[in-house]
Amino acid sequence: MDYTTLIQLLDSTVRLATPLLLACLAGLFSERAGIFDIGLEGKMLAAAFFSAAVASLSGSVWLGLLAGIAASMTLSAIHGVASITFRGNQLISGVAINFLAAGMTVLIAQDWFAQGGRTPSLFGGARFEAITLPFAETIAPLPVIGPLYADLISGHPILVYIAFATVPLTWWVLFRTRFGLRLRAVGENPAAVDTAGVSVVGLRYAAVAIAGVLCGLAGAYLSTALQAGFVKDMSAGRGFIALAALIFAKWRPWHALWATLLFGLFGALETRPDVITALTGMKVQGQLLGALPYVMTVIILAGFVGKAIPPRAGGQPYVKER
Amino acid sequence: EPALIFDLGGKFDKSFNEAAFNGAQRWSEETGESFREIELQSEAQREQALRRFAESGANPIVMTGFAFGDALGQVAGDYPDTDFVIIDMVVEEPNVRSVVFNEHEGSYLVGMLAAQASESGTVGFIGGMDIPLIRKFACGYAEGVKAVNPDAKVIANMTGTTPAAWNDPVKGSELTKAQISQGADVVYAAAGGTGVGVLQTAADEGILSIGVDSNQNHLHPGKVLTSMTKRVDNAVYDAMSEGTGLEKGVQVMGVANEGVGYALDEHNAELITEEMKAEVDAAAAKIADGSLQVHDYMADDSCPALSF
Amino acid sequence: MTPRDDREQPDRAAPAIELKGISKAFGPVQANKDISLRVMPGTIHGIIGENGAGKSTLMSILYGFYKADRGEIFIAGRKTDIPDSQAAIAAGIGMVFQHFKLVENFTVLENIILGAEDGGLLRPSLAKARKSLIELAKDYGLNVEPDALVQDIGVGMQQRVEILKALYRQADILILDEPTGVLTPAEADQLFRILGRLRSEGKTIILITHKLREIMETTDTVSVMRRGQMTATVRTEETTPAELAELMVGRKVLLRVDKKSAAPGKVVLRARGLRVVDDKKVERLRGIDLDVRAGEILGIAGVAGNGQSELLEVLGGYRDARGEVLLNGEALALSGQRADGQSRRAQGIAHVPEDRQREGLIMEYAAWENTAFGYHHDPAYRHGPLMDNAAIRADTAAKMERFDVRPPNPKLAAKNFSGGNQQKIVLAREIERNPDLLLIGQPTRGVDIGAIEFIHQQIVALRDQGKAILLVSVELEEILALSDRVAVMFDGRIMGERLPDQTDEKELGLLMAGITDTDHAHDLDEVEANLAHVHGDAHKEV
Amino acid sequence: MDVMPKWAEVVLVPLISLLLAAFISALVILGIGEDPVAAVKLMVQGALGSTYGWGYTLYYATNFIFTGLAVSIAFHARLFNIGGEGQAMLGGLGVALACLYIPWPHWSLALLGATVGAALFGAAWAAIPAWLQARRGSHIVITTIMFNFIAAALLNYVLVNLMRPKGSMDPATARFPDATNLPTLHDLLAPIGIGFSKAAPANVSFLVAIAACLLLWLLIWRSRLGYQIRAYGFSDSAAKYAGISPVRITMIAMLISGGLAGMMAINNVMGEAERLVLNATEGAGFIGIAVALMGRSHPFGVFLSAILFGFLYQGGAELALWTSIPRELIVVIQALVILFTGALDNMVRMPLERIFLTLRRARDPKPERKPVEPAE
Ligand SMILES: Nc1ncnc2c1ncn2[C@@H]1O[C@H](COP(=O)(O)OP(=O)(O)OP(=O)(O)O)[C@@H](O)[C@H]1O
Ligand SMILES: Nc1ncnc2c1ncn2[C@@H]1O[C@H](COP(=O)(O)OP(=O)(O)OP(=O)(O)O)[C@@H](O)[C@H]1O
Ligand SMILES: [Mg+2]
Ligand SMILES: [Mg+2]
Repeated sequence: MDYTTLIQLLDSTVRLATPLLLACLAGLFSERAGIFDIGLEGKMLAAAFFSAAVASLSGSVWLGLLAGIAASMTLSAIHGVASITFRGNQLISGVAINFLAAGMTVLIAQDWFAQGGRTPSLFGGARFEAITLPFAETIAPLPVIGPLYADLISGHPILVYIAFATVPLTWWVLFRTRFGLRLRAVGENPAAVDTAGVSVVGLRYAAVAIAGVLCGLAGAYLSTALQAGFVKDMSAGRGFIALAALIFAKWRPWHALWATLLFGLFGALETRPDVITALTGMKVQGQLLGALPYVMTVIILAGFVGKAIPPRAGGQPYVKER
Repeated sequence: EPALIFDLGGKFDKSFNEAAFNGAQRWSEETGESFREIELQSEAQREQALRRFAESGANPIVMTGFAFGDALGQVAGDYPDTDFVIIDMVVEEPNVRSVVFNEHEGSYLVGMLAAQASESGTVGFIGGMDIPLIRKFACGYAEGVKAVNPDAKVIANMTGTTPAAWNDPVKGSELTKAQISQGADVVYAAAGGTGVGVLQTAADEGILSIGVDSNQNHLHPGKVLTSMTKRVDNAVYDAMSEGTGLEKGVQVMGVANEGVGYALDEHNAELITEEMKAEVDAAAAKIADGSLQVHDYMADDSCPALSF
Repeated sequence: MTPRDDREQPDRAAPAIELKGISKAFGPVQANKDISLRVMPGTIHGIIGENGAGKSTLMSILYGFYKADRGEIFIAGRKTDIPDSQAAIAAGIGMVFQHFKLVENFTVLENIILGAEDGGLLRPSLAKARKSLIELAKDYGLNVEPDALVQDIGVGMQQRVEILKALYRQADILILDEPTGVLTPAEADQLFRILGRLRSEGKTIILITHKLREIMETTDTVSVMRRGQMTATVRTEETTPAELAELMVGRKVLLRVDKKSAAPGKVVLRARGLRVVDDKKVERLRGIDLDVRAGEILGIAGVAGNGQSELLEVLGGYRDARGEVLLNGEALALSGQRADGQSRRAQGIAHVPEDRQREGLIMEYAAWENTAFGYHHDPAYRHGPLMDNAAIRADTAAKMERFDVRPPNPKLAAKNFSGGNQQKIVLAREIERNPDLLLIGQPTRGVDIGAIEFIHQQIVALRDQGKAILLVSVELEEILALSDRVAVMFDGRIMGERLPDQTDEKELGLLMAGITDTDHAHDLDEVEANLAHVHGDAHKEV
Repeated sequence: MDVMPKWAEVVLVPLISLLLAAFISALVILGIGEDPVAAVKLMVQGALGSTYGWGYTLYYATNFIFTGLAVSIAFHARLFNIGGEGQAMLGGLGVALACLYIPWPHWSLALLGATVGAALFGAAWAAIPAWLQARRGSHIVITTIMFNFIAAALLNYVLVNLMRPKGSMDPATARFPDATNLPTLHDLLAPIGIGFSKAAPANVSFLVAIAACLLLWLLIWRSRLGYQIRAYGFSDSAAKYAGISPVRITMIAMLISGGLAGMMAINNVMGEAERLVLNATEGAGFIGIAVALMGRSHPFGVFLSAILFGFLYQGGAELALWTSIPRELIVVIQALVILFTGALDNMVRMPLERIFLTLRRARDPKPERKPVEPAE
């Protein structure tokens, strides 16, 4: 494998990892606050549709982005009402949200555009364009560093940079701010937060809302940056891979980055059977590569490679009065 | 009242199913009559849709896609008075017309154009689901490429192995980028909805693409080299026009009877030079009169021009 | 104990706390009924009452944890709305809950600032808290280790963290809910010294406890609660323990068990070198040797959490151990397939577990289903491949009759029986099995006086039939009243054995703190050092 | 003390939740510019108005009974088996192997063999997540989700590379031999003089599903194993005390669950398609969750709610056929049913409890010691 191929592969990795990363960080906020979220997939899908739909109708990708975030946050709100206010089963709520998004997106798409669950193709200002970073062209001819900067680091839509910037931001918020301290506490022992005079409900809603925003970004990225429009079920299980990455990352922001990059790399390798053949010396089944993130998650979960301990109060509604 | 059943890709896949829809639409506009239609959502619905239409008196019933073969084989016998038309598959029942296309011939022609337009000597092919039919496309294409430039490299990828592979533009887009990085400057997408992502990315990245089934040149004017047209629309139009009592048996649509070909219109006029056109048309003529045999992958499950 | 003569009675001042007509229901359970209470500033006010009387509920309402259905709260004479703990903290109230409210994997410092941070960033808050922590520690002798994780420190220190949390928030009113339940007598003494110190600074303290002695020695006034109501409030000086006990249960109390002296026979249970290591790799039992003979009750005393539960679990068959245990001379499996409750029952061991709601019963199961619990493979309960539900119901009815379970309805779910009756269901199930060895943990926890008498009689009767009984209880009184021999456990070891009539609570108390040498009885440092050990923490106190 | 009488908990709460879901669904139909009343009429007519409709309704219901029972038995052990989909896929593989590679003399024997194959494969697919949960404490929800994806990839590989007949374009197995074709309800009812649509796919596996309901009822409420499973589900600490092995119960409950999910394949693979295609399960494993929630994990409840969902599916297919309402409407309705009966049930329960409490207070002033009938 030559250097150009490597850069291309990594470039593809970055593109494919971005939605995973955003969704993974969304899950991180939610689950750190004690709310399990298997509805990442659904939120991402809803955001993908609404951002493409509104971008297509308005011609502005930014309006689309807002709409996507709003859609994702609406589902977050449903999840919050079910699992925080009414103390329902968070897993079941997540399942319902995934179905709701899968159905509603197609239903609305059909109603608005009558194109079999698609939005029209986006162009011009209705899409996120790649950004060329400063000096990319000047540096490009340099060996090694040139392609690295000009091809790999430069030339992504803004959402990619936002996603990567969210990692240190998440770390800082969680571990360096009051809000983060309280958020982590509420996922470990909500009663401690409650008796310390802080609202458990408020914190959990805040966490779920942040998850909504991040899933919104992830969805918008899929349909308005990575693609030029929405097609049904376009999240294609990425929400579940993000969930797997979250466990893989043991609920830590920097680990989440590495985990999603790894899963992104698997995706990138799937498009390069020639590279895999060159590397391994044999033909690797596409299905195996596709299933690899899931298999690895199971292995991690089995505790053979370091144990993943979820936040202690995760998944349980905070019930004071029986 | 005739009926049309679309396959899982959906009516508006900008490709195969959409071509069928256009044919029906044309018939409807010309005759002022209406037709029934349904987009399948699930496997179990195939037989159900067939029976439902048959029982409600729809005739003829046209269906798009080889996946109906099994269901139609089951159903056709139960409704001897209903005529069925299946596209892309041969079902040997007395009340069935099977329309099959020589996609390898059309693909051969666009393969020639690809090789002529390519500056790098490397061209790409992106298939949808990895099935013999799509390999047939790929194989004809590769043969066409090699006919023009024997040293040309053809990179062929399949999107996946599930029906989802027909509808995964994200992956189509990544595959395109991967092929571009390997030097491809023309890519041919035979991948249903996935092709939308391929054409989009090719346009974004400034290389040429080749559409499939319908004429997709208009999607990105000046960026789509041509489209391998598979006149599903004609097949549907013909079937509906003939109406009840249409002619049964196997109908082969090839270059000879303009069932397949390549698209030339105002959107790609500047991309196809006179010489290119002349050379391709000459080949087409030879295919039509039988003096040029394009290899059909499905005849023996092998491809001399390309290995999968 | 705290000096009492130097205290000031601020008679004229407004009460620090005044509750008027507080009521609270949890679904169908009326936990507090129209409760009124006044506590004067600068005093320690005790609250006593049986389990479930509603003490914790009342205090949680004052602290804003629960919202009262009705009633008013006045703080320092001013009507104050306390919809949540934030309001309570603002009103100068701090509370140390019966079950601590700490974030286990946070440091002590992080727990202290949680909810009381200064500004949005953590660093300044932590620095400030560290400084004031040092001062508070100096002023009150509340030593803690700021950077230790809470999960790594002992309960004693955890409690200090809780008190510091309240003081850090500048509480004037401090509520302590059963603070001594997890402490040794020496640790409790230290706590009361701190409370005395706080009172002398004018702080108001409410102390919930079950121990009449603590009330008599520490408080200025005391309230008694029963069945959700406040039955009396009296000045401590003007009352007696007997009177309080009577107010508590509503009738004269006579805590004595009539029993003949034991006639021990052959050794039924012999344990040698029992060791248990838990999931966190902490050694819970560190080589236990004990014998229980037929026809005797061996009582195991000790502060909760010193390995008694683990001992019962090992013998009951649901915790793996190393070492050797013989029952009637035959070895019991201590790990693997045969180490389970089913095998133990087959071998003649019955077990009344410490926690009837978590272990002894399935709360959602009807009484009859619970009667079969653990004995569901009994051929008498079998009907072909299925269970013979009719037979089980009939058996249950008979057992309920004999043990006077009320209401005697086998179809009622366990959760709908009161605590005492739930305990009787478990006892009936286990005792009627006529075991060779009965393991029994906390037999009367949360059970009213009347039922206690009955239960004690049943245990003694079983002993008199020549059965071996291993009794674990944290109530020293109960141990002394029932046992023929007493063994004291501390830190996973047996510290010594005594005969009940040749020892007293004081000596046992020292053994419970791990002190075998009575000369060092007052050396608190040793007690502390020992206690740090109890909870298996690696960190030493500052 | 239970706040509400049992009938309210078992009937009233799900019913009100269902009505809420129906109400929102009606709003959705209005929202896309269609007439909800007409839609419902069409659905009822299409799903229940003919033996043909019934045939499809019962066919779908059969799938859902199996997956619903699968989710239910796991629920009783307080395990959330979200992997019914993958287990049913593997069950299909079991059926395909049994039907294709063993020469059965008669359909009844083939059904027996295929049932065993389906149950074995489904159970095997549940076994690993179960073992990981029991032994290593890995959250079964996550592992079963992962196993759904792995199942899809595995099946894909098997169908595309191993079991696809040569030259076939479809990633599907060959058609099963005629001897393995199951009689449809038409075939079964004709001898007793009942005319049932020949076209509908409902077949003898519907009867197997009913038998499974009965057996599961016996298992859960009459057998020692069921007693232990429920006990473990209510309280794992108590179960340990009683000598009920958590590992054993987790394994057994999940194996039964996986087996039941796998058995769905005798209906859709053997009874309907008569060959194994990719994605034969079409989400029935997930619908099992909704069915179990609606049916309160009781086999009879599961039966009823499976019929309801069968109705929704067939009715929805009819809608798609005769109107321009996309079939996704059914996915939305399904989502709403799961949401309201599963996740938002407290929204209904809390006010109801308050009403019953006030009613009871008004009726008798000393409510504490009033006995209620036991939970069954
Ligand atoms: N959160 C709750 N939800 C429902 N019922 C509760 C709750 N907390 C307490 N109860 C019930 O309220 C009653 C009073 O409980 P409370 O905890 O106040 O008693 P207590 O006097 O503190 O008892 P103990 O001495 O055991 O601590 C009991 O019947 C109990 O079951
Ligand atoms: N969590 C609960 N849920 C439902 N009912 C409860 C709950 N806790 C207590 N009860 C009901 O409240 C009543 C009082 O229970 P509690 O345990 O406080 O009894 P008690 O008065 O202390 O009697 P005993 O002395 O026998 O323990 C019981 O009849 C019981 O039915
Ligand atoms: Mg209490
Ligand atoms: Mg009680």
